[in-house]
Amino acid sequence: MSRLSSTDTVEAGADADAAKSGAVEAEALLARLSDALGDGLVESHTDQGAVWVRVERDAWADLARFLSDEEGFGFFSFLSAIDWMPSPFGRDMDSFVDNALDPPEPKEPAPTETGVAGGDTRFQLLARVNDVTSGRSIIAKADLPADDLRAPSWVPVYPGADWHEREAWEMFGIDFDGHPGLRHIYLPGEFEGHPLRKDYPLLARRVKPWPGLVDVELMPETDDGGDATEGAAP
Amino acid sequence: MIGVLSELSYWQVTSIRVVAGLVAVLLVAGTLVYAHLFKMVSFMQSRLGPMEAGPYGSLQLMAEIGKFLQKEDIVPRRADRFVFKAAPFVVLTSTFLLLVVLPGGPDAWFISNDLGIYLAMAVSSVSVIGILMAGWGSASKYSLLGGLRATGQLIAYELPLLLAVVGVVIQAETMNLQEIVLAQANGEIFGWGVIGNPFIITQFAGFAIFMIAMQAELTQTPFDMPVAESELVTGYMTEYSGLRFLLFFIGEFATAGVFSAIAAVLFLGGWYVPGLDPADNLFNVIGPLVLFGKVVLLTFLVFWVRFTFPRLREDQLQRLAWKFLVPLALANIVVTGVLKVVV
Amino acid sequence: MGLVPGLVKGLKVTGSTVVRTVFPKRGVRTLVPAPTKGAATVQYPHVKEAPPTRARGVIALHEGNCTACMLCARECPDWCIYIEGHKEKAPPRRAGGKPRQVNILDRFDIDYALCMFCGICVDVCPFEALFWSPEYEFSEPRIADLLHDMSRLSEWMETVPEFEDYESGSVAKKLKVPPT
Amino acid sequence: MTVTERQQLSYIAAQAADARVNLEIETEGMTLNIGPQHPATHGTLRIVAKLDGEQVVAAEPVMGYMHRGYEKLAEVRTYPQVTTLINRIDWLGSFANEVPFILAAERLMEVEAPPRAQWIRTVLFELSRIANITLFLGDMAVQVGAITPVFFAFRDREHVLNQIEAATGGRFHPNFDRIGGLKDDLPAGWVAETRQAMRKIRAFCDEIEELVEGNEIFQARTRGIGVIPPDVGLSYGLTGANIRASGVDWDVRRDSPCGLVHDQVDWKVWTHPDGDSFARFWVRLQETREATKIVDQLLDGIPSGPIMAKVPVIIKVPAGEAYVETENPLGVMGYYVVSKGDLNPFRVKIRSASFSNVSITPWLLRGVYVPDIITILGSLYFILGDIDR
Repeated sequence: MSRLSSTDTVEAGADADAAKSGAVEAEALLARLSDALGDGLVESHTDQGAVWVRVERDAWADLARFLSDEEGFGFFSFLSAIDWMPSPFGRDMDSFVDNALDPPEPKEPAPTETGVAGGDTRFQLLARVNDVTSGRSIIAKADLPADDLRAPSWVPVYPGADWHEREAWEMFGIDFDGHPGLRHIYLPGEFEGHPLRKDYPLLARRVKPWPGLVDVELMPETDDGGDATEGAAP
Repeated sequence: MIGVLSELSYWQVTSIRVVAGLVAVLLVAGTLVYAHLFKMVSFMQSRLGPMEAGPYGSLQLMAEIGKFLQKEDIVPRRADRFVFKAAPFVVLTSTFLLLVVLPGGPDAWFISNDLGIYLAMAVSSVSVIGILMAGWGSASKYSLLGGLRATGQLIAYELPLLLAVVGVVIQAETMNLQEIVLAQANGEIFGWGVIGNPFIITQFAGFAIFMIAMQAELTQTPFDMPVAESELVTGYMTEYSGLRFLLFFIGEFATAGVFSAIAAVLFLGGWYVPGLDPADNLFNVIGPLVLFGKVVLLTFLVFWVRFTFPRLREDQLQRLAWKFLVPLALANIVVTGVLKVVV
Repeated sequence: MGLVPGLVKGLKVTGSTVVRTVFPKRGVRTLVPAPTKGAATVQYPHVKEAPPTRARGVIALHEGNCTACMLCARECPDWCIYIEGHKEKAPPRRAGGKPRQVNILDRFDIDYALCMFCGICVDVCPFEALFWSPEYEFSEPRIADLLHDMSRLSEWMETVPEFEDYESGSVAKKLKVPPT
Repeated sequence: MTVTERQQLSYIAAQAADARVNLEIETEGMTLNIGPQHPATHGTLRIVAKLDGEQVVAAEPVMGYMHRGYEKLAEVRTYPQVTTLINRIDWLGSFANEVPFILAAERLMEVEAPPRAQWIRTVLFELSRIANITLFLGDMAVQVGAITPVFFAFRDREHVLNQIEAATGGRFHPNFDRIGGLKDDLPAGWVAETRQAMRKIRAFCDEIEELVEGNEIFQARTRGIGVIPPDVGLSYGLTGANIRASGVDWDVRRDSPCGLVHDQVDWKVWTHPDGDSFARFWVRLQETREATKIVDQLLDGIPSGPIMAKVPVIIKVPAGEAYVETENPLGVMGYYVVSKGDLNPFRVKIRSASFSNVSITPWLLRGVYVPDIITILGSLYFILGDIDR
């Protein structure tokens, strides 16, 4: 039970207790996981009852099997991926010219930073499963080397992963070994590229210049707009 | 009517008959479309229906016809052109032929045939051929499924329809529809003859079976699998547009009208209203109107059911016909026959 | 299944709806049919339902308040607001003061073909220049005509309603009544 | 590469073998293409069904006709701009789409909406559930062939939509939720009108119960059709009423409440042991009733106070990751938000309910009849925007 905070002190105490027992439970789960996977478990993180684990790619399928068969995480929530490379295009709002006709030089990529539970590579698998009887959930991550984007499939364990893996294959270009048929799910069959990768340009933002560019004057101070905008009606 | 018409020449009689037939089918169909499809159903669904064309939308059907006539008559490329184009006319023909035996008054009829109801039942099956032609000729999977479903369904429900009529025929001792009306007008229920003997009372099981089978013959919900619009788009009509779709559309309501008229004749006393002498010449004038009133009443039931119930599945429909309606109709015949002999 | 089969209950529901639709009146005039009153629908071009005060129908522009600050154009998720302006010297407010520099709005177009009616522009406007109007009849036969300019946007100012009161228990500051 | 190619080929071969499954009479299969433009697929879902007579031997949904790429679009929009986008995911209950995203952003920013905002949020959340499911109750009847109930659904959903519009300004796309609270407070008289609307919705539920649920034909069409065992449903990621109809007593509103005040009112999670199409309809009908009760109780207790917490005008969400899910009308909807401390989210993974709910269809549709395809799809209840995103 993870509520953000509460003004009610009694409830806050109860919440803290619940959070503590949740944390103990999470530690126990992590211990069992590390027993089962050994070196496969790279890193873990708990925050407000939520549990993140990062495993080796080779332990990805074992993780699913362990969670499903041993721990009772029967509910498959989602599977996706994250491209941790900072977008070379930003929010596409800083160009002064028509991006489509005169594409700007990609900016120097900012250093890649990964989120909770760490990460070493650009692409990271992301999945979440639940145990609906006890209300536990776990978010799993696995690093994928950029030159060999493949991972064992979860379909034999969680059949619901089928479409999610097709989506990840289509959007990120990740191959899933053991998947019954990686075909396009959203995009037309002849589509080229992997749209959710950060270096895939969003055309809608590049075919016309940002209308917010035309500067008349500086943006007004938000707290007291009177100074910068003397011309405004009172 | 024949008595009056005998003084006229052949072509005059023919043209009067043609006009009367067209009026009887199209006007009735138009009224049913307006009263039931446009208005009654709208009220059932808390809305008003068409309101713009004519007062209270009464000319909406004219507007619809104008719209359909303007539309392109599309034939799918791989369709069997002749079969595809002929199908709606076959369906409509069966409707018109049904009308032939219907009496509208003591003298107002097209033909008075001693095999009247037999002819009607036989002719009503012709529409199956038209529907199968439409389903096959369209070269569309939806149409084919719809056509096949329709064939299976219509054939299955011919039987209870026919068997339900047998009870009436036994009781009236005739197959002539005119004489069935007279039998009801002059009959009496176990010696009580104030309202004659409308067979709905003594043949209620037959009436119920007839109405259910009629609902299926008309492919109205809950038996509308052939046109099941949430499964097969519109079944055998899927590929039709323009005039030919209009023919199917009119045909649907005209057939509803004519079948209800047959039901009215068989079970509700046709053109007769209790309290008057059935030989009264007045019935030649009000008879058709009385019949029409009964038709509206029966079609109201048909459309009330149509717009209230969900649709059965094909196998459930067949099960209902063969395992419930047919045995019930046979039992009804037996009971009627026994009572006829005993009483 | 109770005593009454579900089929009959279903017929009762639709049948009673017919009665309620055709005879909505109560009391002595129960039997006067009035389907136009009983139906849930209204005959749109003849009868118009009034949208609620807050309805986001169309965005109206109070031209005098706009300083061409570009905030709305920047915050618009669809990039559908186009603003152009220039600076001009205006006479000083007080006699003897320095001439002020003011922004003159040259162009304020909203492309309603792109607009998602999210209301972010109205929210971020710091000068009370943009308002929601419940007006909804501004469709055009051609999609290009949906680019409405300053004068059209200003016309809609007349349809902007007064702000309504809040529900009890609210401590939210009541927003200002729009000018005009 | 070769492995996947071979797998693809074997997959296709397996499907072809399935199509010839009826070896006894050696009939030739027929492929029926249902959709993408078909009266029964509300939206543009296409089902490629291989038929043997009227029996389905293999069915494969094909989607993407409405894919809008929200996960990509969200990466170039600021947090307030994203809410207007995600309104369009499940367009029938759109306020409910905003809530989990806003809650995820709030968790990252470590702010909490004031109580009044939370209560009003919950009221609107439940109202959008009612607006969504009332349409299902009518639509399900259309799927099995009854036309009238859907008009009742449209008629009575109108009362709820009017309330949503009166409060938020938008009938379908409220865009009312803000990080730290709500855009505006409720207008005067809204609470009383909403109570009235809830009464009408309860009357509507009674009507549907008599017109559809109690109808013998409807029961014959839906009972025993499309049975989902609970463990299969869970492993496919089914949520919401679909899984509760299989007897799984799991409701995020009750089991892991976060940011909404469902724990403050007295209500019940409905389940049904059968797991068939009828059970899914029944559970949703009960849920609509229950939602009206929740709304009524919440309206009684809306606390007084501000509706916005103190948040900066320019919202920059601190770096971090958060996953928040809520029990939306269609099932569990969650947002995995990755922030890097910018104006815009770095990555938003949208776990939409319908996508997972529909993913069971190839398993579920095998062996059913053509009319049952429609019944099952109708009872699973998806919104195309929620599948395609």
